[in-house]
Amino acid sequence: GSTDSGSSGDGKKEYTVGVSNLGLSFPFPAAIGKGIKEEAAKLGVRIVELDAQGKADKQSNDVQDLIAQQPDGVLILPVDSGVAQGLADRLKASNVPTVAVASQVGDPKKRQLKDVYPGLVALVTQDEYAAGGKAGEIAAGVVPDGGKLAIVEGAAGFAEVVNRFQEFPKSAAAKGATYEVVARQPGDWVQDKAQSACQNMLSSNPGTQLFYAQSDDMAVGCAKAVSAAGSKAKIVGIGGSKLGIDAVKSGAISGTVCYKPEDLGKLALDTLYRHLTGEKKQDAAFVTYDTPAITKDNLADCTPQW
Amino acid sequence: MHTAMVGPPLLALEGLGKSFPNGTVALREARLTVHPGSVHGLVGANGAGKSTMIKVIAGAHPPTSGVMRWKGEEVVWRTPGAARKAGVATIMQHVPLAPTLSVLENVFLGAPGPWRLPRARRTEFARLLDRVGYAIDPDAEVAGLAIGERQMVAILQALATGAELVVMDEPTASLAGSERQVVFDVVRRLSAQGTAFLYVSHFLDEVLSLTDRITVLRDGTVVEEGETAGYDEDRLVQAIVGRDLLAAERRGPAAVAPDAPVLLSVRGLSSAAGVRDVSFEARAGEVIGFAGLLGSGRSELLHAVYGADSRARGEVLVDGRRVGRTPRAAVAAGMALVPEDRGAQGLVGTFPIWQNISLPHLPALSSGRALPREAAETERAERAIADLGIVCPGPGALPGELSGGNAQKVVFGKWLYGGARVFMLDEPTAGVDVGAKADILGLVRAFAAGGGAVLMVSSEFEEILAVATRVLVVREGRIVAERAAHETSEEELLMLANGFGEGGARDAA
Amino acid sequence: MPRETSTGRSRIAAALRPGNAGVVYALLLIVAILTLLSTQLGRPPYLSPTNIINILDQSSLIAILAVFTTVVLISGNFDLSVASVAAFSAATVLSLVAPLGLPVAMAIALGAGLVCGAVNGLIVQLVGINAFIVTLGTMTAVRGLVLILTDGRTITAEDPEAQQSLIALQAGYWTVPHVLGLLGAAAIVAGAVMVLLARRSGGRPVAGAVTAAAGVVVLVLDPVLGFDLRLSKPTYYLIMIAAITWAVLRYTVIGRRLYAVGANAEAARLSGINVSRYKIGAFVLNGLGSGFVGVLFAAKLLAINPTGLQGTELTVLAAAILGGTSLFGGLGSVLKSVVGALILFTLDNGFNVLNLGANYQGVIVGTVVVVAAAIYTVAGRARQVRRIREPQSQPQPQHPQAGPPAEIEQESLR
Amino acid sequence: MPRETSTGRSRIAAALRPGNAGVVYALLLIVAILTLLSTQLGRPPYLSPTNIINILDQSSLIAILAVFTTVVLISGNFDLSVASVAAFSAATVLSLVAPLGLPVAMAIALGAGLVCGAVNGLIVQLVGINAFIVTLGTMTAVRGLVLILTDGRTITAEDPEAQQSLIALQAGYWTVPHVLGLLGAAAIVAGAVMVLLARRSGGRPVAGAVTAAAGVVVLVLDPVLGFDLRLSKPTYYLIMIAAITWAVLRYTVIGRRLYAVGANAEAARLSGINVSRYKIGAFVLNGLGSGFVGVLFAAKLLAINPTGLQGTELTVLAAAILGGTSLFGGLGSVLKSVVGALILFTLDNGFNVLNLGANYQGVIVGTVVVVAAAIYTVAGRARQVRRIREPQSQPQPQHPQAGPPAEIEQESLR
Ligand SMILES: Nc1ncnc2c1ncn2[C@@H]1O[C@H](COP(=O)(O)OP(=O)(O)OP(=O)(O)O)[C@@H](O)[C@H]1O
Ligand SMILES: Nc1ncnc2c1ncn2[C@@H]1O[C@H](COP(=O)(O)OP(=O)(O)OP(=O)(O)O)[C@@H](O)[C@H]1O
Ligand SMILES: [Mg+2]
Ligand SMILES: [Mg+2]
Repeated sequence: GSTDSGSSGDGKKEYTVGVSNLGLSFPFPAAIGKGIKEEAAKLGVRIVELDAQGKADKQSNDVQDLIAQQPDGVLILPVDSGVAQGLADRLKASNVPTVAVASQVGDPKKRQLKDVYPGLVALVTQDEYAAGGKAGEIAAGVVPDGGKLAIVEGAAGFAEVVNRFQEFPKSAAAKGATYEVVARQPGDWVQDKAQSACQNMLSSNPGTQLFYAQSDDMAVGCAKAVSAAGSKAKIVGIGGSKLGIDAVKSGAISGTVCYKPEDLGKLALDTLYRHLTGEKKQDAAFVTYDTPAITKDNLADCTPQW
Repeated sequence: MHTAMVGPPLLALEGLGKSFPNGTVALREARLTVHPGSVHGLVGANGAGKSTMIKVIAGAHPPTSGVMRWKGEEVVWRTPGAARKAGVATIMQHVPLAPTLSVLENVFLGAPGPWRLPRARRTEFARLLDRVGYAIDPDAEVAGLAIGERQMVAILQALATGAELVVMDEPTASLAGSERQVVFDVVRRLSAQGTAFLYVSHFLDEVLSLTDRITVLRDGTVVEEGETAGYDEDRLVQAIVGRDLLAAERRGPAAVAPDAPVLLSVRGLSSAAGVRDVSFEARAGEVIGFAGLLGSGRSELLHAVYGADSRARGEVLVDGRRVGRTPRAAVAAGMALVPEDRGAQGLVGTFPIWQNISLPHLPALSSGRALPREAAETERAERAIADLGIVCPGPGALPGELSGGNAQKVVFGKWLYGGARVFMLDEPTAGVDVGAKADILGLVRAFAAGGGAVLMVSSEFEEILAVATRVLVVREGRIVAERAAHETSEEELLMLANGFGEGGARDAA
Repeated sequence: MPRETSTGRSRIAAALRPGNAGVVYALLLIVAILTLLSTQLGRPPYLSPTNIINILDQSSLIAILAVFTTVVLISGNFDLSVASVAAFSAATVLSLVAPLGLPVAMAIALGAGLVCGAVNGLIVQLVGINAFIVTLGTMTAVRGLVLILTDGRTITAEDPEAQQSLIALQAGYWTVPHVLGLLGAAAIVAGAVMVLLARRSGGRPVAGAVTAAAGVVVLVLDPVLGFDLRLSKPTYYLIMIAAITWAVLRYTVIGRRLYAVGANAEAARLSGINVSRYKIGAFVLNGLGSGFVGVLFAAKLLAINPTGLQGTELTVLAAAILGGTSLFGGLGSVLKSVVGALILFTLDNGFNVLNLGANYQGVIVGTVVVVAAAIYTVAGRARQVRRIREPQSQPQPQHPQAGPPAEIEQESLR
Repeated sequence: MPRETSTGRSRIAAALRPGNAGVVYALLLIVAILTLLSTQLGRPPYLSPTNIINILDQSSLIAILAVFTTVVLISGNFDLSVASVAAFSAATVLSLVAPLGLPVAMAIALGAGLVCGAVNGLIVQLVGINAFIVTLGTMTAVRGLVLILTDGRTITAEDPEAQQSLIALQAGYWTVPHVLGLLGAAAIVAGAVMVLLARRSGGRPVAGAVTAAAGVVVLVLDPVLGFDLRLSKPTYYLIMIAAITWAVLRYTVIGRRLYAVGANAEAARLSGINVSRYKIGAFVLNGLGSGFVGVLFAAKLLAINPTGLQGTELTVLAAAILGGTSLFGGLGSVLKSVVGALILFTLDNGFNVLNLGANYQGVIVGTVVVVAAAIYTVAGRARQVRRIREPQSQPQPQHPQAGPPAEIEQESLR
């Protein structure tokens, strides 16, 4: 880290923290960025926030530009776990303390979520696997006898597509509901495509009882298709976005899992800040927060943050 | 130089047939024999099949039947490259050049070898220009050249390959006097050195003075073949079109009544393109010829008058009313422009003939000026086809399916029936056969006689003198002289156009 | 001569040739294959009314964009900014609908689209910059505006009343009862008009009489068959927009001139056509159309996020070009572009119905697109060689290597 | 006559005109503004060596793609598939490097790129389908292959040895010591060659002598200034590729023919050029180049996810078109395309250095792209006004009997 960033009046050092955000035009990371900035204002930390626009190669360039600016620490929201590994190495080589936010660094196939990539101060994230499990629990609650399940996946190629599904059937089964997956089709994370996909899956599998959409946006789109087709199928989403919570409230979808990106951002910056000030030095720590399952019954537990 | 050659022919075509996939039979049982070192003329009306025959020779079209012998051996050229390699260089009628490359690059487009060698090519180019007696900037981009200059570049390209047979399809159609002379000199000089030429032209005087033998095509078949010495212009015309025309073409222009109303007046017209302070008037019934050299600005002048050059300043009045500075206003005021480059400026390549012809006056052929009546359009096209003798499969043909001269007639046909009164014709007879040329000149006279005014640019001063009542000489964007047609001569116009005043002194421009 | 230009019969025959209607055949082929596969695999019938209604509904918005993009392509330009503009107007309408009410919000959103189109058109036409780079720039810039407007968040229409008004715009189905009856009546009227017109221009009123007779037959059949047409609202919008645009392009002076402007702007200009007006007009129309589609998207989703619709511009262009529209202007048909869009959505729908793995969809879509284009390029060649063009020495080659229809002298190449 | 056509001087002057070098001026302007702003705002110095090295490094891979895409555009075609192909070859090399070792894996990855390019070229040229739709199809299909290859997950090079070999390919900097010395020596050699050539062709050896003399001066200065050039490896790759491609296009017959094929395929064909060979060749080269860039990406990121590089094709095209390459073929310069890429990355880097809010970047990038294009379109236009021959251009009549032969006054044309 550098020491050339000025000191404020009371002698406290003013830290400069670089944030390499995976994409500020995507609501979830944008909300994390918002949380970071709010916390930074409170802590008196200067933020340099770069937008990778969802491109791994741009993130690599951004990190290079950040290193050139010699910040005291970096928060990185990886576009891609594999690529982020190289970036973390580079940051480490430049002696910049780094906290990974929202997704894992290092190949998820090889590395457990909680086995944080060495060299990072910490990984601060929600547990995608656990969230998938929570969704499974909701499902078991609304379609307890099991039955035909259709999955609306995110865009092919995203790690979440796998992660958010992995625990779903297990935790549903643990509650006594076993599902037969009749269809898995991509909704590309967007409402519109998910609506079409659900429409089409319904017309080919009219008996579908449950849709698991891997994001709230897609769940909402799916709900429209379901109601338009006059089907009785239930829908479970994941994410806890405003759209999703509203849909739970209105009964369009049965439940969702509450992610809190702003809190996540705050938590991430705090973690880094305390490491920098020496208040709590950490090494490869796994920091997470609770993502509760939300249904009509406990709506109050989730204030949507994105 | 009119010595007939003996020995085996350089190129011989026998029983040549070519039909296009749309059913048009362009050539049937055609034959041709070109001897080494001779200049062979190929003539025929528009659509007779001359260009088709040339494309077959050049390897650009496969023939449907017949044999081709090159130096006595039967050959089949599947690509233009094969013909080039064998020693045949062809100048196509439609001057295909690469517009984004320089003149130099175009001239040596097909040159072999691994390097561009700009320096060596430059000296070679200079030598070529020297040999030919023409000057052009080797670095000029071809897209910026006037059509005549492009024609010269194509000629240079063909000559640069050092071919044994040079095939020229209407090389002089868009050239003015001096360039035309350059072409003649080249043909004469090179044929004296042993290069053979196959020469296609609608200028029969050229054909008669340049060639040793002549082949006449009509409707895709050879109707006559013989020594040039055995022909005179009348006989040749007879052979080509089967009727006598010369009398009509040579007829002098009718005089204009002095009290005829002024139809068009142009005052102080200047443009960024180089037109400088041009003023003139045209009365009803007048045909004004614009004489000048290639690049003197005649086209720019017409464009400025027509409002096609938006940066032109000055006044244009039709019937005493000011005309707005757009082609749209000009068309509305009764002006018509037949531009010089029919492919780029005259015709919409994706439209059939009938849609091209109706384009300028479409509202008039439409119900409520909004819904085109296709029957009326087709009818108009059929009328144009009949009036102008356009050789084509029907009004549904695309411009690309027409021979060069017939395409030109379609451009002309666009303006015939729309009630235009001021006709501006930029090289209207370029590439048009003798018969049709007479028809077009007749039309020009008819326009005038019907109370219209005609401004006609032509590089053929003879043609100007044949129809114009008055001649304006253009040089460097100005009008430098005015003559009554019956008081001047081709020689005088040439002098004036070259910047020599009456006394032979150079005008101070 | 083999070509008959203006009789109705030969024109219908011409329209049905593979070279002309290739994209339709490609669609039919795809549908046939999917129907077969879904039967084979024991899935529910592919050609069920519900599924057809779904496909039409799903493709309608993109197809509307494709219609307007086709107009721009015909005019000889290019527009990459449609998706950004649609997202922008969606964001606009969603932010304004609660305070201002739908009509005003919608007017502003449409206005925003129109302004974007006008900016494109003015820069392209008056400054003379290549449309590709201009619209790439405005695509980025307008997307930036969306980001500013949304501040990185999803915008939703929260007010229930506003939501209801938006939903009314888009959701639900209209049923046209007794379609056959209506069609029959329309045919009778059209036939009568044709007979009248033919009389006036002195032609034979055969075609009109036939049309009217067919109308009577259909009308009589209606009570027997009683076929009702139930389609989603966006499908009706699409049908209306496509039909009107098609008719304008096909039957009016404006349409003819648009084609002329796109095929050879200089020749059009010298024929007295105001080229700038048509070229800019096409952009403005496209902007307006994108704005409308944006509003429909907003109404459909009731939410838009800053990346909404990103990448759609390529889908739209693909639809238009699959439909045979030339990238070099002067050639194209809006109806075929609609069919192009249908092909793309039929594939997506087919994957969903057959439950094909996501990983394999890309390869199949790509291959089908190329093969579909190949089929009718090759089928069309047989006819195109009849329309061989003489190589033209134009300073600005207008059709340097345009798609299927501008094949120059291919015959002699092979 | 004011115009000396063949001296180096006027050619350099011509190359420096805004109409010609506009994109370079646009870049300089952007850099100047960014430097000023970063000083004003008290940010780290913009023109620091590190930052310059970074910008070059960051743009190099896209710039390499832009070089090859320019070749395709010059040949009169269009390629949207580059990013997919690069991702495909990156995935290939990453999956194969551990079992097979870098050389073999890299060869296969390059081969994959080449095959993709060849498929594009063959379909476009031999089937005759529009390049836009073909490469849109292959873009989708190849992306699908990437998905299948990666099974929807990120691929990483795990084996440390394999990682090291990949890193060696890409990471790190090469320092060229005493650049001035090298440049000087090169200039002396070049000068000597030029003198020899000029002698042989009978010209004046002035240019050569001047070059050599300049070389001596620079060589002498070197020990005093001692300037070392330290650039990242990809930057050197870019410099090499761009220089070679430029030289081939500029100095060889292959280059001229490529331009001719793109400008007017028919004219090229009639001149005996094998048009298909050049058009397909350009695609193949582009495929190979994309493959190479894919390998470099793999080496840089050591991982590729299935959506990696998505959307890059538009950036690459934007770079080429910003550099003045025509979409209609026959026009373009690879060096200017590189500058176009530099503009785009300079902006990105500038935003990072200035810490400009993400919301405003899109609007600025879009505007800058359009304005940059506008500046030099308008500047280029200014030189195309006069068409008519001017008085001073009268040459000596060579054929008095025919009047003074024509010659065009070039100065007034531009
Ligand atoms: N590509 C083509 N497709 C169909 N028909 C064609 C094609 N090219 C030429 N034709 C037809 O072949 C006939 C001969 O045309 P050609 O170009 O050889 O005439 P030409 O003698 O050169 O005429 P001109 O003096 O006008 O140049 C014409 O009827 C023309 O319409
Ligand atoms: N688009 C253009 N860009 C640059 N220069 C041009 C362009 N078009 C023509 N020129 C140049 O302008 C000059 C004048 O051509 P113009 O067509 O005005 O001649 P003209 O007097 O009409 O003669 P002609 O009709 O016989 O060609 C030519 O020398 C040509 O080099
Ligand atoms: Mg001809
Ligand atoms: Mg002219």
